[in-house]
Amino acid sequence: MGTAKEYTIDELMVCTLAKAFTSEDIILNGTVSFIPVSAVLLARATHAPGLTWVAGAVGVDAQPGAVIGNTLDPTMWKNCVMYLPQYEDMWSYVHRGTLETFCIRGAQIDQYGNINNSIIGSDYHKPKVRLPGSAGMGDMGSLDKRIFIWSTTHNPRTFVKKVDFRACVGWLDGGDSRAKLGLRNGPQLVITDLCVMDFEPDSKRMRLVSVHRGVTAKQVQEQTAFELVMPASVPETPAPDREYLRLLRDVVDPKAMRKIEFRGSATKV
Amino acid sequence: MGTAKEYTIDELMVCTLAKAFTSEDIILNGTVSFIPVSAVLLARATHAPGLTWVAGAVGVDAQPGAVIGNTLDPTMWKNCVMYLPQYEDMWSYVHRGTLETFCIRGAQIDQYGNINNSIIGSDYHKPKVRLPGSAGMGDMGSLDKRIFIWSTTHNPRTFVKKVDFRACVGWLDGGDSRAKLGLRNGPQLVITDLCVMDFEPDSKRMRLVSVHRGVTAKQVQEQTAFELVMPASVPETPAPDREYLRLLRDVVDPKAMRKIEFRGSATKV
Amino acid sequence: MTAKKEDKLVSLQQAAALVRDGDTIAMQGMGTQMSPLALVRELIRAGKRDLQVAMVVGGIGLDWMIAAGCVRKVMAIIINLDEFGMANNFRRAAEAQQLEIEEYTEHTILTRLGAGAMGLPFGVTRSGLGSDILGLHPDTTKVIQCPFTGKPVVACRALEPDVAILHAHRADRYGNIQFFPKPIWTDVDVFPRAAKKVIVSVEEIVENEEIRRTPERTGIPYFKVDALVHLPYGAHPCSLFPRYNFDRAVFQRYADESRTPEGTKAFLDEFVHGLKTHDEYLAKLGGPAALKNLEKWD
Amino acid sequence: MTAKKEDKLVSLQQAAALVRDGDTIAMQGMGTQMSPLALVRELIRAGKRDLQVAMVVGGIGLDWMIAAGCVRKVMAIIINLDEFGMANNFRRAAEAQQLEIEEYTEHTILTRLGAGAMGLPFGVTRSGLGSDILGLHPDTTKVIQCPFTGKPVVACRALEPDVAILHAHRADRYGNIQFFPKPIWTDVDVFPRAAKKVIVSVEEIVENEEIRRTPERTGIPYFKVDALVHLPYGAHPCSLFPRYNFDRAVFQRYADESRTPEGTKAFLDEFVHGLKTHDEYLAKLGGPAALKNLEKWD
Repeated sequence: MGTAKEYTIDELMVCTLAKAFTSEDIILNGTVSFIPVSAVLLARATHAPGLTWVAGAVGVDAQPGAVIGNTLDPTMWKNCVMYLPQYEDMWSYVHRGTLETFCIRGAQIDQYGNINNSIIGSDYHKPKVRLPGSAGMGDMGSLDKRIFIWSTTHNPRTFVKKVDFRACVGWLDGGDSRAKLGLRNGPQLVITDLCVMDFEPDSKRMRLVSVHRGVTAKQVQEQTAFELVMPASVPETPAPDREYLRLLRDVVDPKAMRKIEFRGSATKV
Repeated sequence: MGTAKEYTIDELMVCTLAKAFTSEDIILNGTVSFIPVSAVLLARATHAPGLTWVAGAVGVDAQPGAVIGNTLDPTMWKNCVMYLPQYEDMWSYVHRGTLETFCIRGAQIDQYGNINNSIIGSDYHKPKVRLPGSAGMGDMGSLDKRIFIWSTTHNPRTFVKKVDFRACVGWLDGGDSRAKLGLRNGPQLVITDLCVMDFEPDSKRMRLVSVHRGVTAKQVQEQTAFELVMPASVPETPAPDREYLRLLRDVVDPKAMRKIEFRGSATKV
Repeated sequence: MTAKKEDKLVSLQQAAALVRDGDTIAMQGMGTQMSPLALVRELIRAGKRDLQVAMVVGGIGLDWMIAAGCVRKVMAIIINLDEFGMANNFRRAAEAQQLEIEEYTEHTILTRLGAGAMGLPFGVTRSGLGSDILGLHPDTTKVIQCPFTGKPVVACRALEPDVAILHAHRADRYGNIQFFPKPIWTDVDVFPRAAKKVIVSVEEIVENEEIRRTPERTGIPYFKVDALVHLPYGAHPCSLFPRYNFDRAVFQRYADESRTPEGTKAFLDEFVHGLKTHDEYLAKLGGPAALKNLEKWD
Repeated sequence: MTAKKEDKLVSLQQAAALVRDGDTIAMQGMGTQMSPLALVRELIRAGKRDLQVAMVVGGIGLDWMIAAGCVRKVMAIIINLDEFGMANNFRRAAEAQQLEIEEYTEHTILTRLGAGAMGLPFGVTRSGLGSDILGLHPDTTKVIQCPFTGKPVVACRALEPDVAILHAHRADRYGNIQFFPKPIWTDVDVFPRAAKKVIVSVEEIVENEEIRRTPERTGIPYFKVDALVHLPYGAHPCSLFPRYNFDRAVFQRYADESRTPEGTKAFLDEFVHGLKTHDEYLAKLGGPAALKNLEKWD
């Protein structure tokens, strides 16, 4: 195929996340999740045709063709094989672990992948900033999900040492603290507008994997309020395959709905 | 209307039970319940047009016309306004108390209206007789139902001092023992092939209300293994109204499915 | 209210009168979808106060109610305008500490309502274990141990709202409520079963015979419905799948104007207080042709 | 087994091979309705042993399996032949103490399965409070107190059967299982969600495109189905509403003949062991015309 020379950060983020998905995955998406939904559609159109996607947690194996509405919208359920009833069916498949993969963003993300989208401030009831709320992340963090984190605001306000409010349980306080609580799986990968990170297997501290073109490891560390686990050498994030990029631009998200995610981002797309 | 001169015990039982129902009742029926279902259809066709019946616990406000199948059968859901999903909807309306009236029969019924249809014998695991099992009675007894009991075998083996196994919670050990457990409502009326009984308000002991034509209070006591609360005078059970009888015979249960209930009864119908 | 088989069809004003100041109301809504917004506009016009609103996803209707001073407390998992961004009046009220907020995970608030629906004092989930969310409301969520295995679970105290308000596809006059497709979202499923009173607005009133021809479509039986209102496009500007889509223009306009209290007031004056009836509201949107235009899904 | 989007269609023998001796199987059935009886006949022919069968209402299929020596334990609320009377082989085996019986109230066994479906260690109900039923199985039901109100409830330990077996209306080859109307009975609803493996027989196999045209009819998604068998009239002699009624003649004959062990053996020899395939079974019933006759509902 060959890799692309010209691409934007939103495109790189979608293609990188898509590559992380496989045909074995069963993925449901939440609200305002244009990057994950684009990545799901792209993965399914390329290397992961068997991937199961539950559109907006409702439309099982939906085939909307493209990102044509917001990510919970019924437009995205098109050509599905089932409308999954939420109260019993969806929650039992989520609780039981059948639906195992979920993608989350948040206003604060800490070094162990705990996430906060509820409040900024030291007192929950007297917030400096009131955010929309935890939504599905409060569930998914405790329900054994393989969590993929994305962020379009890689800066020290988002990547904090300790979240002001732990809405989504990541690796908790690191080490075996998550497992001790009886929770399986946990955060896997973090894809931002600057880089890709994962978690060091033992300490569960966030670790730099690759930096996007034109970004240095030092810059990433400067934009991160905690100390990243830093490998000896940090490669550049592989550029998207040309075919992936074509599909993303022309087929999966021709209206570039994914750019909505960059509201408030320093990265212009 | 006037009352009928010629009627059989099955007809009398159905008409008497029908009279106990009102337009305020929301009634669901269980398995092999031909007498209650006939009574429901008869009440709805006469004095209680507003009565809500959930046929076989599924068919809301069904209008099968007549008793045309067994009492859980889909034939009986005909012309219903909703197929009530059992797992969540039906059980929530039952648990919450919206569906408040239920009719029960059993192999043993004791003086406080506790019922057993599981085993006969002193050891559950070494039964003298293994019966089909408790079915819905184990639920309804504990879930605040107004319980109407019917029996076509009024004899000392059925009407026992203490059930061998308390599957359906009636008035427990009498007095306020049921209320102390936090359970509302309880057994209301007992209609047998010999008589009608209710429960003395304070002691909750079974009390004779009326005897069917040709039966004496003494005979009822002889066929009952515990001492009945016996009023000073015991009237005859009112004969069915002629119109009720006509509707039962010609419209509600023309195939006389209700007579299936008399298998094993000493009363021939 | 009774659960009788009788005519439940009332006016919008009569329905709103069933909601009393201080009530806990369970309100349908999922981002840009299925919310009883014509009912909400009437609750605002009627000047309801001190409402405690339980939702899964709070959206545009809740933000209006907060702006209009109807709400004392919200119980929800998220409150925003979906792709249109923040719910600014919620945000301002919260930051000014003028609003009580009980934030839940989705499955803890659902377990609270599910226990209410089942007449149980509590239910259990594993959702939220280890999070700070549980610590927000020790009176309603508490970690306990499984009596068989010792494993930790979250006990969620039953919630029985005073009223549930919903918008659906159609019903007969007795209040047999039908959906196409049948209930998908949690609120349509558990809210009416959990609530003491149920108010539903519908797109269409049909004959009882039509309901009996299609019983597989009925989601709420008449005996659980207290009042029914006929309000075509009653979810507008939200969508009612598959009948009509959400109104992108109105959402965007509210997202823009609600950035200030003044902009919010102007919006509410124009779209809520300035229109006394639902017919006036529909006329304002441009009449049948404009509404027809909302039926596009691509 | 995997949950993949692949062809799940197998032969009756292959499906039965997924059930292992000693398995706990959750088996659909409601009196004279909806039971996977062609699958049951194959389990008997395959000589399965030591099965632990969880049902809500046990009926004719369970009585066959008990008579054939397949069953070590039953978990159910009632076992009979509905209007046709006692399940005689169940009765004889119980009275001879050859069968382990875990009797539940309906809502306690459902709460056990519901907890299994939700991946929770237990669930709660009020059903059975004060009854002797709870005392039968202190390892799986236990009265505990609400941590908020102190009120007693019954904790029910999660049950995750090894296999669920069901019969449904139609499916595509991937195992998207459709019902008309959608799941009504509890077993169709919770059994497949609670079980580790799911085997479904269906009346009809349709194209994937037909499923996508009617997603509102799908009750079990392909990712929860392990094996699919095409067995028209696969519930016979039970009914599959609204497609065909139950077979009164076969029910009555079994009720009569099962009064003795010898009569039972003769029945099973004729209807189960003597017919090696489902096609032979259908031929024995008299072919298409006779089967068509079952489609009457009055």
